Amino acid sequence: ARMLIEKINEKCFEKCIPKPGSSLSSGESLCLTNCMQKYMAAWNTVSAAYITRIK
Amino acid sequence: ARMLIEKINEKCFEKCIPKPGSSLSSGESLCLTNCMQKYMAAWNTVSAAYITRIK
Amino acid sequence: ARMLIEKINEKCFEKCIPKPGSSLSSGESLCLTNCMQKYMAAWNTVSAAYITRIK
Amino acid sequence: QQKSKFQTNVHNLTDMCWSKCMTSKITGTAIDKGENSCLENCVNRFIDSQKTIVKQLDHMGGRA
Amino acid sequence: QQKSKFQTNVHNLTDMCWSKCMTSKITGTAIDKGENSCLENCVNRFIDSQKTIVKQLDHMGGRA
Amino acid sequence: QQKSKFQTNVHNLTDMCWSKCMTSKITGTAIDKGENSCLENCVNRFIDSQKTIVKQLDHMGGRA
Repeated sequence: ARMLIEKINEKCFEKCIPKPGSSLSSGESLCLTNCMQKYMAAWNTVSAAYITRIK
Repeated sequence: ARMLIEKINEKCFEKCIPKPGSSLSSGESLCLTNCMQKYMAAWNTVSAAYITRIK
Repeated sequence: ARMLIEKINEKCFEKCIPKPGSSLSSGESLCLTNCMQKYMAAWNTVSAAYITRIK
Repeated sequence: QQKSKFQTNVHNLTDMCWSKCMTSKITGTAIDKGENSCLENCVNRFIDSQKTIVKQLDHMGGRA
Repeated sequence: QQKSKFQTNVHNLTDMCWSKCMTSKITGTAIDKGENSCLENCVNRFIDSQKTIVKQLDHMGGRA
Repeated sequence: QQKSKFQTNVHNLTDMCWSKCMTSKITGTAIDKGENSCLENCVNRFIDSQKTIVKQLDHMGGRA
């Protein structure tokens, strides 16, 4: 799951932490958790659509 | 020509299909065809300029 | 230092030469030199912070 | 190896369609109906687009 | 090989944190205090963020 | 192998210069005069820029 972790961190860091401060705020932590779940849901949707299309 | 196809699709999908709908509209299809021709023309210009410069 | 050169050129060309003309202007050349120094300073800061964090 | 090619495609499609479809602020863990259909359409139109390009290239006699 | 992995990480972090922190016009060769602390925070928050994601994934039973 | 390095360079230059020069809406198949000279200048200035950087690095005693 190395590539998934890299992609999630890339996308969610960009979205949740536009201005990195001296520590993760609780709002940033919550955003990261939500974003991660959302990214995995998006991955599942894309994966299913791709399988349907190519089979 | 695999890399050319990938690059054209990346650039032209971005430009011609900003909001993907339930099928390709005729405007989107036309844009893709035009964009593809344009990308190949750009590739030729860049290639010629690069050859001239490095030879 | 090949990767460093590639990254510097990518970032500094983007920043210093938004509209490429028929030759490098003196302003663009100065910007490139400054940008290069700045990028290397940023590289050093990032490198030091990363080493401190992972050790 | 075929599995790895499939996974790489899904990773790249998710990356690209995420940027296209998930533009709003993150407020919860679920993707809503509009985002979901945007993601599905994104995958399908991307493949349509690729087929259009390949067909045109063939039509031109594979000059590229 | 470990050296090369380290260098690749530093190159990628510099690339990403440069885009996030060095948004102003280039006017000299030095990075100012604000830019410097932004770069340091960028590295540290990026690693924090990665740890948060890995921990959550483990918590979910490594379902991914 | 040299051919493949050349092709990769042309692909990357086209990608980058396309983003810089072809910013208007797609309305036909031809690239106009302004776009064409932008593309040519983009290639040449990019190589100039690279040479400037390499020269400066050498000047600094290859400290990087």
